Amino acid sequence: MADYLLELQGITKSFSGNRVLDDVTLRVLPGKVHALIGENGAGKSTLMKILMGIYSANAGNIVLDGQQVHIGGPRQALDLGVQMIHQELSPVLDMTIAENVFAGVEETKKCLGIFRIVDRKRMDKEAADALAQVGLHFAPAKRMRELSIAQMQMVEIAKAISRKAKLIVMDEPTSALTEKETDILFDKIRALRDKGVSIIYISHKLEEISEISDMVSILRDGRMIETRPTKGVRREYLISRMVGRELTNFYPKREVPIGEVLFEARGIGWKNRVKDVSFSLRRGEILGVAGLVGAGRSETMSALFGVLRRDAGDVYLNGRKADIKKPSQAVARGMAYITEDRKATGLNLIASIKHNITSVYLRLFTRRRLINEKNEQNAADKYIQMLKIRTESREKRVQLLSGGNQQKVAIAKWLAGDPDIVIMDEPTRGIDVGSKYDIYALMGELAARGKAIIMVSSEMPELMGMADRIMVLADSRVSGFVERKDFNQEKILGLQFV
Amino acid sequence: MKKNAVHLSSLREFVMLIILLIMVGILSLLSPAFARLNNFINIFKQTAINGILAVGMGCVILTGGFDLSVGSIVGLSGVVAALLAQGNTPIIIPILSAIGIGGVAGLLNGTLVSYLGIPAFVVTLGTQNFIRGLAYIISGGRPVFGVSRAYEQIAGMNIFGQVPLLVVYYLVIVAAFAFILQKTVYGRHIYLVGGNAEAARVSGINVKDVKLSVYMIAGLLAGIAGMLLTSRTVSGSPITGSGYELDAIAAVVIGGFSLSGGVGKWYGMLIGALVLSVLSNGLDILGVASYYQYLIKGIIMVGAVYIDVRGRARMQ
Amino acid sequence: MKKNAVHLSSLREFVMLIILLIMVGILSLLSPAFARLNNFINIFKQTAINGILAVGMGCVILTGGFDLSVGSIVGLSGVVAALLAQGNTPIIIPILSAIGIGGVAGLLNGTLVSYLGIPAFVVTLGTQNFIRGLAYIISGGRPVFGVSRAYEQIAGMNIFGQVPLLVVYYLVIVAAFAFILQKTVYGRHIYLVGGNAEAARVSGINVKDVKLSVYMIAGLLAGIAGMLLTSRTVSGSPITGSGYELDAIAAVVIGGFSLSGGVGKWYGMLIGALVLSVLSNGLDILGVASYYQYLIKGIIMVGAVYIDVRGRARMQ
Amino acid sequence: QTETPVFTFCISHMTNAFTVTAAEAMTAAAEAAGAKMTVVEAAQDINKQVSQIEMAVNTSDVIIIEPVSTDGVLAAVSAAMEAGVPVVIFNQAISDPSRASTFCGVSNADLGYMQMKRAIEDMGGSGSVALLLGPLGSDGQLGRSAGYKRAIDETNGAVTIAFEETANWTTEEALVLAENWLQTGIEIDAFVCQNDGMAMGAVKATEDKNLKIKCYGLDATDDALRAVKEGRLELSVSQNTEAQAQASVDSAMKLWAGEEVPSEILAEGLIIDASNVDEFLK
Ligand SMILES: Nc1ncnc2c1ncn2[C@@H]1O[C@H](COP(=O)(O)OP(=O)(O)OP(=O)(O)O)[C@@H](O)[C@H]1O
Ligand SMILES: Nc1ncnc2c1ncn2[C@@H]1O[C@H](COP(=O)(O)OP(=O)(O)OP(=O)(O)O)[C@@H](O)[C@H]1O
Ligand SMILES: [Mg+2]
Ligand SMILES: [Mg+2]
Repeated sequence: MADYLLELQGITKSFSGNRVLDDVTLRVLPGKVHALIGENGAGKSTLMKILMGIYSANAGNIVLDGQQVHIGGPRQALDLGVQMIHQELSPVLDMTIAENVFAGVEETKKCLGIFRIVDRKRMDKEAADALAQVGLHFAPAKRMRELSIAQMQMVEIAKAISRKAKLIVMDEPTSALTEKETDILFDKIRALRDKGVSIIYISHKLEEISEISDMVSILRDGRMIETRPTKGVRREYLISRMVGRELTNFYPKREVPIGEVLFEARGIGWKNRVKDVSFSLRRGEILGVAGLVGAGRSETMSALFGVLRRDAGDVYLNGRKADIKKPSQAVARGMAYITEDRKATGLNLIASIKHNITSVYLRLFTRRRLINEKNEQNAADKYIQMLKIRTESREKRVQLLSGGNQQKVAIAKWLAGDPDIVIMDEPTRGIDVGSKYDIYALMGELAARGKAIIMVSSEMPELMGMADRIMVLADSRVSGFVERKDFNQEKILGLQFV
Repeated sequence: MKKNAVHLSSLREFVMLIILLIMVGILSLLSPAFARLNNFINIFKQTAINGILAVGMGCVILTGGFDLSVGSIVGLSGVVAALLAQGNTPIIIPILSAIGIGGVAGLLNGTLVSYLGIPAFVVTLGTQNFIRGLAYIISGGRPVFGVSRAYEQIAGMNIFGQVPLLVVYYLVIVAAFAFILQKTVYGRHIYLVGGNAEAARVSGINVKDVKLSVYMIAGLLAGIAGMLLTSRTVSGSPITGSGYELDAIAAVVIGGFSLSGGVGKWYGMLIGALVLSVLSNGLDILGVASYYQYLIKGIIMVGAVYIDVRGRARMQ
Repeated sequence: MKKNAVHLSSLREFVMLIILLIMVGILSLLSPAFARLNNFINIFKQTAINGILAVGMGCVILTGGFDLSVGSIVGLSGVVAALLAQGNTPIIIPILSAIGIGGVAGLLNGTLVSYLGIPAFVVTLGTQNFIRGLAYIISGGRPVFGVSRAYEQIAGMNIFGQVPLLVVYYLVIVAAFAFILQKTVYGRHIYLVGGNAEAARVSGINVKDVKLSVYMIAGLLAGIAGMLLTSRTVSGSPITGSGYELDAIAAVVIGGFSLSGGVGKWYGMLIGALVLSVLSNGLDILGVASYYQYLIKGIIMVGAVYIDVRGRARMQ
Repeated sequence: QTETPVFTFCISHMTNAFTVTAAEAMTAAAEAAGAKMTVVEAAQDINKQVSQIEMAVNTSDVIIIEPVSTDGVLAAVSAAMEAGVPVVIFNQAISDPSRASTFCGVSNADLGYMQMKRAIEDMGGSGSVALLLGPLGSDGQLGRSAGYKRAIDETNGAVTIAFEETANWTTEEALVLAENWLQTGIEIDAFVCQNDGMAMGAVKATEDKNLKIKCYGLDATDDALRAVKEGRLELSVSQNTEAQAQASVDSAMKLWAGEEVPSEILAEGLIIDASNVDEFLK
């Protein structure tokens, strides 16, 4: 069949002798949504970066529209009509939304008949239109820095779909999105598909795969395992092909006794983005936090932890008022905070896995107050194993890990200190099904040991699967609590729109 | 509401301008000689050389780079221009030679930084030495004089009676770069590359070429500055320009540029350079003893930027 | 396999050391005078002052900062030490005063950068001027001589016959900071702050204090350097040290530090400083004419770093 | 014209003993003469000095300039003169002296010649010298080096230059250079240095090595004279700064009053060695 839009033939790629793609072939039909799945570190992003000319393959060909092409850099790929939404967001934070949307494809107009100048008005207008398409209503002149991760993700989506393309690669576009945005995205994808545009869709959310894709390819350890139509395929089957083992129970929720109140927030406020948030948290409890994008969930967590300076309210630990104005005080009192944005606030990207894992509780790895290399190595190895972080060496720079593996490091660094209260903001962002299971199991174990967990998540199934109670935020306020026994999707969604 | 926000935000951008105006106000009160028109012209004249360098430096810094070699380029191109501007040689020859030298030097810097991936600090420190050495060798270590009257006129002439051409060149260059940075696609790309080089690359921007080009710009402008300085001082000396790179960096940083790139407006380069020369000029006119000038300059520099940083933060 | 990887990776770190050794080898072949033991001692003596500054600068740069004031601190503390080291004053008085001045200056820098949030470049350029002004005022602009014999001995004395105390101080300081950076929690925090300050803050590290402290370190070490330089030259001059900040930055950057912070090893500071002084010493001994020294220094500096950058990339 | 004359003294920098002494002497002389004197320094930057001269045209009756560069100020000097503000050049002649009202100073070449001549005599007419120079391309360096060359050329090759290099007027750079040169084992009979600060560096290097090599300084700073007294430094050359300053202020007063002044008033250099050092030690 020669009517494939894209053929990646026999792609092989090694990084310093470490083979991450081994003779991978992927064929994409025109006007189809082609899902690409695989565990963290399987090589999905790398394959797509080769398509975009960001990496060059050690072997293999790229055939587009029946013609073998050489793609030496992103420019060529873009010119060939291949767009990509990158997994690791790459906005230019100090520039405006419009400037980001039009980066590299600036609109120009004639000025004085000789100069071509940027047509700011037109770009602002078109950017606003593109944003409106995905349900964002920001001024195009707003700075990217002022957006939340999810909003930036939506801008990236708007950017990719507003451009002329015959193929759009979407590398985990929904990892930071709630269902509402995901629905908007899917509508767009369907519209594009109907116009004959092909989509390569990478995600760890398998429900999405069955919902949106026509074909699915499974990558494992850098090898292409299988490509097949999505229709009729069972989720369990995909998982077993991806992970190499059966997985039936997705949410290993453990019933543990709920103990006394460990943590309490009363009337927390920060600017007008967090208003009068109060709740309590008991030992053994997993408190889920739900809300729409921009509801102020992340900011509430940051205010609790002292990352943002609260301007109202207090926190209580074991019934006593705790002076937590900055993160160091929170950490000293046994709190941990896995932040939403691993790149900006979670990881030291230029440092090794080992140094990241030991970075919070460094004192635990000292002997006679000096850093003990052996202890550090042991801790690093322990978490690399426990969370299945895929890497050749504990000394590897975190920057060079796959997105999901980076997220695991961001989690590991907080687990290393055995904290009492763990705040997790989108903890499983970008993590594959298998590893998610491990992380849920870990949460259960923490709860069983009398710890308390706050889990902010945009994935409703995850919240409903793991939480004992869900706090819903809407428009910067608490709009309600739902007990596990009363969990029901409509009810929670309803509260989000208060 | 929206209008108001825009209003405030543009005010915020101009905190340093306000500080500059306050400085001018205070100095005018303290000394009538300061407030004379021809002193203001003087100040612009005095700013021109550093100001031109600051424009080039600004472009480099916007991409997250650094150029320590511009002072040496001023020295070399000045010497060469002086050697060629003797007797009846048409002045276009020294002019083009000086600019050409700047361009070649900039190309060298740009290639080493951008294509060979050597850190900008090392590259430009190396070429600073190298180019200074060339200036010494070419001039035999001596200042070159005997520059022709015509050449002297390049920077020396006034137009409209009072306005020195030197100032005109400076303002034209600032205007040109205001245009380039604000209005052209290339200008946008400079900001994108400095803001996030990786993002720029995946957006299809040729990051290497943009980086190369800003060193070219810095070099060309340094060549022009050297040529103008030779005309202004009617001589070219191989030691001229040492330390100018730091003044240029100081100007743009005071003007609100971030050394990590991507942040800075064209008028920041202008205002920053003016702040420095108003301060020098004012303190000289007031007759402040030179040792105390160091103290005062240090304090005002830090103080002004502090107010600027605070002021911007407040208005957010 | 794994062992091999470790092996290669540590080799990679030492590319600059290999370059240094090759330089020493070539210079030894070219001049027997270079290869003498007491010339090597000489080189260490000549590295000491810049080397000590480079250690402080290295700490600042690891956090992503910048310190342009260390040269001025050398000048001020040197002048004060010289003024206090006259006649029979116990030498502890000038020693502690110099170090104290360095500490206060560092505290000032650190507070302005860390707590007031003013960009490091501006702060330290400001204090560079301010402190230099103080040095001029205190000394009246003249060098201070008449330092006591006992004071001269601080840096001038040899131990074990041949080894100058100056070199001992230097190596002790390097060893101390090798230890601090590698083995202590504080040292690790310096790297974490430089790698991602916001992540470090969220991880409970007191980022402001870490940043403040590195400027303190740079200041204290500059105070010590000023004190030692006064002893070595038996005089203190208010202009002493100008430009030393750039040499110190050059040393650490050549030693593999990244100006954006978080990257650099202790031995990089040592090797970088040695590269610079071996080059100077070698060219002086070979009697290379000064103009050509500029050329050669420029080329070798860029070349060495290029090989280093390439070499590291290759071995990955 | 105003009651009290207003003078501006544009000095190249104020960072060594000579310039500081010059500024002080100038201020003192002006005060004695009943004039107001503003001193501005250019931090050795020619562009800055030109700007300062342009500024002084607006603010003063007479401008006294110690040039950063003897050529670089020419245009500014002409402009001042054309604007009717007389200009006194201090210490170093500009390359076209006719452009200014007068020159009160010394000849750097003569100072260098004088110093080198004595060094050659002390060596017995032949030997090899090491030269520590001011910043390359600066007028002090060029003039003094020209004087050295003249004296050395007169020996018809009996005196050779073993090393020459700039130490940028500083003690510590001079110390490092001298250490490196002494390391080579190449014979050095004398260190001839273009200022006293560098001479003190050379003295230190020779003393550290327990060598007896004569060192020659220039500027006659207090400490250099003390070293001369102690026999560590052979001699220093005084350029009679106070006399130059006095002559400049006298000329400025006359120019202000509209009187004629001679086009050049030269001060004589003076060698200060063990034989006469006591007269000059304060
Ligand atoms: N530049 C690089 N240098 C070294 N190794 C790399 C580099 N980029 C990727 N790798 C390695 O290649 C492997 C595949 O990474 P890739 O990002 O393609 O995974 P992925 O399938 O996208 O995973 P995820 O689901 O976590 O995003 C990983 O083990 C990663 O560590
Ligand atoms: N209406 C708005 N006006 C201005 N800024 C907004 C608005 N909505 C959201 N933001 C920005 O978005 C962020 C708030 O989202 P936050 O991260 O607190 O919400 P969230 O509920 O965690 O949602 P997300 O899923 O996006 O993380 C802030 O950075 C805020 O500045
Ligand atoms: Mg990926
Ligand atoms: Mg959030």
